[in-house]
Amino acid sequence: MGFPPVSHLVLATGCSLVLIGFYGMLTHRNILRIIIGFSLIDTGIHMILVATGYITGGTAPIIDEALSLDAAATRSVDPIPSALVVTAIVIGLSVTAIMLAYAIRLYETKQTLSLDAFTESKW
Amino acid sequence: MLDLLILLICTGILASGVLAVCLKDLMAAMISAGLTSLFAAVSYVLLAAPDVAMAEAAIGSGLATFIFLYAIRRTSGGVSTMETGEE
Amino acid sequence: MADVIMRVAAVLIFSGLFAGLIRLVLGRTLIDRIAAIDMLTVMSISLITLYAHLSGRFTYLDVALVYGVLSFLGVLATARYFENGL
Amino acid sequence: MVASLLHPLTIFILGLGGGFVLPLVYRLGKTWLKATFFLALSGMALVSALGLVRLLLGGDAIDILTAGSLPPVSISLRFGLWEGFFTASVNCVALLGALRLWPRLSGRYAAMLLYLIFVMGINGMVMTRDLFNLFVFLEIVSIGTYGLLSLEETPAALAAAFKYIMATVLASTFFLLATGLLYYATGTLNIDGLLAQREAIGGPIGAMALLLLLGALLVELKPFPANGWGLDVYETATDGVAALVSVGVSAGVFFALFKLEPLFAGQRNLIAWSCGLTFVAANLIGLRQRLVQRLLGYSSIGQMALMVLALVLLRRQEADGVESGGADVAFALVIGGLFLNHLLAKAGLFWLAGAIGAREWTSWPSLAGRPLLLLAFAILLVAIAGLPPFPGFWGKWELVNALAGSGDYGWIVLILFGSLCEAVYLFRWFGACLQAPRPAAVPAFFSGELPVLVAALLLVIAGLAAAGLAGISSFWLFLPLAAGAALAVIDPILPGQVKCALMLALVLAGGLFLSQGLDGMRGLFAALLLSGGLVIASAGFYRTDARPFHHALLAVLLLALPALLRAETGLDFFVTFEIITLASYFLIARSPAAAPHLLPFLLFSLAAAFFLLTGFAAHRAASGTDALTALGSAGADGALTFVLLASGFLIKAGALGVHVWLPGAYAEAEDDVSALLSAVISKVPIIGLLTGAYLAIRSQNAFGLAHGMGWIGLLTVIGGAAMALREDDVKRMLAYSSMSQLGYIVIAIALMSHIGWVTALYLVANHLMVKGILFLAVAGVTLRAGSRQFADLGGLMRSMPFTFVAVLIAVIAMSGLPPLMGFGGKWLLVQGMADQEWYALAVLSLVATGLGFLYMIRLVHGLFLKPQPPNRAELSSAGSLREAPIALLLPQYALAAAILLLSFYPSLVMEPIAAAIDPAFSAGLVWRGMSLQEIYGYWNPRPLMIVIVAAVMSAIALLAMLYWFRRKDARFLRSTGGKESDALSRFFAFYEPMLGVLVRPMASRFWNNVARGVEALGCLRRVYDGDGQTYALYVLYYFLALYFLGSAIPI
Amino acid sequence: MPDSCENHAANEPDFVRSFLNLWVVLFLIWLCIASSLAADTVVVGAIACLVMAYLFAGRGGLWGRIPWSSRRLGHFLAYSGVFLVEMVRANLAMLRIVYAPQIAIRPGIVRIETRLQSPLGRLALGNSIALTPGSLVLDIEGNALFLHWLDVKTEDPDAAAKMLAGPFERHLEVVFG
Amino acid sequence: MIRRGFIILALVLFGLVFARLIGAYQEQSVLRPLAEHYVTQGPRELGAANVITGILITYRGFDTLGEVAVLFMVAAGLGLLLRRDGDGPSVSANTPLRPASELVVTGTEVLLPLIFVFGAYVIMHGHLSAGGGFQGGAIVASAVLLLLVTQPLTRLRLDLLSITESFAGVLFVCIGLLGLILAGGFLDSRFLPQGQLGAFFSAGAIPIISILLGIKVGAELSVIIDRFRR
Amino acid sequence: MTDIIGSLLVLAGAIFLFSAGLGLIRMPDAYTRIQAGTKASTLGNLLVLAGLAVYHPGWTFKLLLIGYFVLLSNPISSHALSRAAHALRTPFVTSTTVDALAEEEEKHGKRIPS
Repeated sequence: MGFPPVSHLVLATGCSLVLIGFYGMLTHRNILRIIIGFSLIDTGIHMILVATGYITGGTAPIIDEALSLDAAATRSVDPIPSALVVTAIVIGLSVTAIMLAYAIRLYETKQTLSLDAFTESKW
Repeated sequence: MLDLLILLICTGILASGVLAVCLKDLMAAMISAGLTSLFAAVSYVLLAAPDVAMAEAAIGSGLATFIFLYAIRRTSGGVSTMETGEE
Repeated sequence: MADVIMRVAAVLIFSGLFAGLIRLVLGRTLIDRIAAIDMLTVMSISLITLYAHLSGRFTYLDVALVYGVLSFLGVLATARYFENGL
Repeated sequence: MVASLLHPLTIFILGLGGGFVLPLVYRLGKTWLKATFFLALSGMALVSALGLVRLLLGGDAIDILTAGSLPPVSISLRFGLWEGFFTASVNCVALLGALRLWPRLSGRYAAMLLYLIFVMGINGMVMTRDLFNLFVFLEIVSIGTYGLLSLEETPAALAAAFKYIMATVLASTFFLLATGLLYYATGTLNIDGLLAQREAIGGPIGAMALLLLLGALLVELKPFPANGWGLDVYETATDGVAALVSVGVSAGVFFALFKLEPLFAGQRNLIAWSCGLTFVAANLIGLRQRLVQRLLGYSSIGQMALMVLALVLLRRQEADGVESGGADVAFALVIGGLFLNHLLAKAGLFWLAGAIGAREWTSWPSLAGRPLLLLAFAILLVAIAGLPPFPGFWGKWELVNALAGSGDYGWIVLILFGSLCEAVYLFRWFGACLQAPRPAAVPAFFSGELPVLVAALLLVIAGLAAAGLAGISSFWLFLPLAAGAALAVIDPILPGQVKCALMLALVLAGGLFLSQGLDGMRGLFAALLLSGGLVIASAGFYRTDARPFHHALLAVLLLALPALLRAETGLDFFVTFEIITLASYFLIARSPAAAPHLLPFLLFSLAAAFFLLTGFAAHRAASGTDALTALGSAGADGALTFVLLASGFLIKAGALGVHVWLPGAYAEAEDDVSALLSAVISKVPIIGLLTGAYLAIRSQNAFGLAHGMGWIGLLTVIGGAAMALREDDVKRMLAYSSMSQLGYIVIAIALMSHIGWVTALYLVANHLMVKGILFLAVAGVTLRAGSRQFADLGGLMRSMPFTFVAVLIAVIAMSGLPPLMGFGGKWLLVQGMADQEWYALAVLSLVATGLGFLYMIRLVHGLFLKPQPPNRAELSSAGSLREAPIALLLPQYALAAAILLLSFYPSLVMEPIAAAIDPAFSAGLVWRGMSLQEIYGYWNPRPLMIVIVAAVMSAIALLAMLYWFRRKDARFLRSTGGKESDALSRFFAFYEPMLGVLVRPMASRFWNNVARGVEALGCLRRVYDGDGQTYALYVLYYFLALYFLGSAIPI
Repeated sequence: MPDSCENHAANEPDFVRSFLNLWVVLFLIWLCIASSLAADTVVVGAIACLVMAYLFAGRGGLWGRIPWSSRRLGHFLAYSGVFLVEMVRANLAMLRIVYAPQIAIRPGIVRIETRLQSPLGRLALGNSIALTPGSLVLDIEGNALFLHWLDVKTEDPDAAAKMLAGPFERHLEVVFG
Repeated sequence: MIRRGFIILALVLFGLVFARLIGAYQEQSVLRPLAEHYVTQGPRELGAANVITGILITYRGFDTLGEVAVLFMVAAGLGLLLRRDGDGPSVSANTPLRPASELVVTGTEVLLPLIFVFGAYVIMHGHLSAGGGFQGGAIVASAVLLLLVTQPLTRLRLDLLSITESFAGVLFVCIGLLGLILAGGFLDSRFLPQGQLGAFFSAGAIPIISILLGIKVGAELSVIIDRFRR
Repeated sequence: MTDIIGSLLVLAGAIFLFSAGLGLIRMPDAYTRIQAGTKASTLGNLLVLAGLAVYHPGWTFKLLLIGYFVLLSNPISSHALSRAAHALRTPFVTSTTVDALAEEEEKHGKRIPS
């Protein structure tokens, strides 16, 4: 159909998502929105990684009736990025959780979520 | 067929990603971010990474979004901030 | 023959998804968006099962189930949030 | 079984298992919790330390395989020498830090668990050989940090933590992306595998991955300007956590960079520039910082940048194949030394800052009541400033040497400049703490003090160990420190005079031991300085108070003199030189009045030291050896070395222009210390000049330089004399006089002839005795009359006759009037200059001699002859105005006796001097001028007469002219209009307008402006606007800059 | 695991029945999920479901009130049939509305009463109503169901109940009580 | 405004960077040697049909251990951060929660066991089909979340959960050590028989580790969620 | 033959899914959209699953489970959502005739008439 290979699309989307995340993280002053930006960046990075592991026409590296052990070498996608991303997703959640906890604590201290209120230490 | 699917999903991802950044309402932005993850999970299935897809769906879009929800609830003083009518 | 029909079906589902996306973007109210999301996830379940069929992999169905759980949970949680139940 | 328990894998099992078990143990009870926590921590420390020991004893590096597969397939870890070193040191510090943090940790098992796993994470970062595993450990460390940062609950701390999270999450995101892309580009995640196919990592994706990886690691190390987030955390976090971030996290990330560095071979310049910028910027900005923890943050950032800079520069040299002997040892010393130094000293300082509790260093309480803590504080500061004998010093020494070896003098300048700035703010802080009126209220001993003290102790031990590695020729060089430490230990329990006696005995014994086998010039100096030093130091008996640490420092100072003379290599020399500097610094610092002058003293001393450092490095680079004797055989390329060394020594000798530190330091020290400094310690740079000046003799082209040095000496003579003349404070006058007299010695050395050097040594002996007498006499006067101002003094001849006689002898000897010693010196000097045909110099030096007369007359007149000022009458009537104590008089008379003896039997000093000088000139390569025998045997009046006449004429002409132009000067009228109405006072007032032009504080003003300018550069700190988003933007731009600069492809 | 505070239900007489019912349901679900009849899968699944059933059986007694009988099964099947038919009808109706050039509907919220008492029955009813012609449960309070009706035909509660809930209520009453 | 300009510039520059990345990226058509080793040898060596689970639990088990530690730390760190010590404004005090509608509660009660069973399935079949400890644990945690959403007054037994996660963690480390003692190295799962590829009892200790992982992750995520509740 | 049946079922499902999307766009207010989305997508989904079950008899049980899940969860979620919408007072389309719930709530004083 003249489309670029599928992983290209996902890669490009991932990159764009990272950019969108950057934009959100840099422009919004609301801490929670900043965290949203970070989670978008995270998702984008995961997409990029998964895309780089794709093999043209590949299928999941799970041996069952549909994929015999012998066919696996030629038909399956690269399992390593998948494994990495699973780990990275969990870590991403952890970081998000910590950031949100900080957001809550910050809110409790000053009853606001705007970063403008949190620039005490400087120089 | 696959590329068409992916194209659509990618559109979805981008659309919800942009929404997550642009929407005025915090709640809506957060939900859009969750949706982004959810779409990303579909794209992982399409890229033959079901394990990642499950993890992303359950953790990235699921739990993360809910934690967000609680965080928003805890930071807006119990009053729902989102607008109910026209944006 | 079956293939062609499947293709048509797929295109239809895309269109449906696309419609959902439009509603998502247009929004109007948050509830509309969430309704759109709800529908989109259900469609995605179909899509995933369809893709499982296309690639002939049984294991992808598990993802569809996870998806179902999550979409349910998501809508429920946001709904509860709105009615001040969290 | 025991062996397998000590396997490095145990560290992880202890860390993780301990962490997992803690919630269970928590239910058992608090005691169990504490026991488990400390057991796990100390177990980790023990395992890594024993592993390190095993490796040091020659064991093989341990490869830890997981999952029973070989590395590319599964994750592997390595415990080699470097890993062992890093983990052992980090774990030890972590253990200490846990003690410090205990009040915060106790009862919160969550915090303990975070701490434990955090420490394990650092170990993992150090040991792992898998890139993604590194990422996981990085995240463990990060999340541990995030969690621990919440221990401090102020809004500022939480906000800072959030900024920190934003930046580090960005960095680790990029790290993840880079990992994935590297895998895509290479097909492996194993670090060894990546290093092996380093060349093959090409293409846009590979290059991008490398740059992102590099950026992520560098950002974690907080590069300028993308480091505001780190600073905020340092500023606001609990001290224990800030220490962990500064020390632990940085150590882990640094080691990751260390491991991966070969991957970035193409970007070494980029890294070097970034780190150089960071180092300088951090230290510059630190100059304006008042908050202690933030200050330490700046220092911390600077230190990490320096380490990376050193790493990259050394690796680049390695790659270029630059020849440098023992490169491995040097590399180990630089990296290991700098690292350990930073680790212990920074952690210790953070802990101390937390224990003291004052946020700004300007409001620090005095630690005077806590001598042990004060000692630890001093040790930590000195260590961070990179001074011996601490590991950082050896690292810096080797680094500068290596850089000189490859001709990277630009980097040397940058590093030393940064270090100087760092020293400024650190010692300013120390000074403030010394001067603070309020004593410290330091809380619990257990949590605050112990870790700090242990850190200081470890620093000392590590420093000594590093000294051996650095190739110091003999550990006897540390005898002074040992003696000082011994005295310091018994310091609190003994009365002052007993300590004084003990110190003298110790110095005598140690000095005799150290000066064993010294011959020639060194022997002479040793005899002269030791005996002079002992005599003057014995004046300390006149003080009956305890004088905490005074005697210990004095012992260090005096014993360091023979040690300096024993030095065989540049390193030895430099180390002892620095020890002398530091000991003098702390001695001066003991006097509260010296506070404003401490910093200039240290600053100029350090600047001098850095010149020397570079000089010695240049010497080693040029001649391939570090031996001092090789200074004598340097060829024509020795000019640079000579200039550097001479500059250093001239600064230390107080040459005009860089003398601004001298009067304050000499004048405001305690009275007997002033005597010692001026009489004895001021000879140290002279020793240096004599040692270094061989160079100029051996290389023909350095003669011009020597001539220049002569002029500098002359200007110093005149300037010193003029300022002395104008000075109203007796001690300051003597200090300027010292400067002026040293100028003569410099001229004499600059002659580079036999006669010149003989003169120099002769003047040294003369000046030693004279200044000893004068300062001690003034000490007596101050003691009795309670003032040092000429305006308050006078008429003391009657009440202090013995002092008057001693002063008279000294003044005559100094002024160069026959028949005492000074005459011979001046005579020889003029003769030498005439020989070199330096007539202008000769003329001017005679003019200066005239100036000298004037201030000396003023001294005698102002103290003893002029009538007592009326407002002081009650002193004498109260009977307190009497002769100085015998303890002060005795040394004066000992010195006076020596003057008399040597004046009437000059051969007693001349002959040994000639014998000592002869070998230096016996080779006869350069042989200008006459030998001493010739001078005595051969009278050559004509040129001398010409010189003298010309001098007198020109002096008169000059004075007349100056008087004509400046007679209406306001100061003239003001100063004569008042209280001093006797004839001599009016006589001096007459000279005021003439000399005023000479003595305007131009130099001070110049240096003040320099200081202000440097400090103004600190406005760079405006980049830190406290906004987390801005910091995130900086981080992004940092990545972009790295990417576009690194990938050599234009945008 | 997610034990709520009220985990003292093990003493209730209802518990065993509830537990068994739940176990059967869960085991069936397990078999569906695993889609395998291999001995080890079945055995492990049975054990796992035992654990789950134990954990959940004590919660609220939801599962205890379902006695098994053929009559109920019959009605259940009938209900299923009605439900499927109604669902398809509802969707066709929906198609008509959606594809109509002009959407002419009169939506509204009406109130109906239900006779069903068991939670499961009410749940089934609610779900059925949601999926069948033009209605959606907005809220439930006691026996009152508030329905959003796409095209309000009557505002009388009884008539509305007959139209909307009637087809299901009959069967569900028998099945769940 | 200047700031916005800088932000846009940064984005444009990053856009360039990513554009180069996309431009240079080539979809692969064959596996690299390491990946091929995993795909072809992994199932044979470990007996795990799902290569990714094999990698996650055995080959890169050390990562997984670290990751579990991360979650563990987050749970602990949230305990520090979000202590409910009463000071500070408590939100729950002034706004009573609206209970969920009866239908939702019943529906949840019906679905909960189902989701739990599904979670258990995903955890236990990690070596056979997509999923594994993490995913299953997350599903279990989702179920817990569902419970909390619909019945907000539920109190989780946090002490029990934390003991559970600790035990699971300790057991995980112990199994890793068993691998060290009985098989090739730390975290080697091959000290139990490998069994038939694709059978339920296969792949050595992988299912056991997977179960521990699932329990641990589920418990940890539940704790994390609970910390965020008011 | 089976695959034709299967694909036809899938096609039918797809049509419903599409109309769900269309309904989501065309319907006038949130409540009607929720209705359209829920009903059509549930049925569409079930049909797709059924079609695939025809294709792959071995998958039937799992597909059945998914269907069961969707059937159970979708109405509940739409119910919860519409309840929330009502709680938020999401506006109705103007043609709305009656709001019994609001009346009821006003009666109990839970809701201030808007």
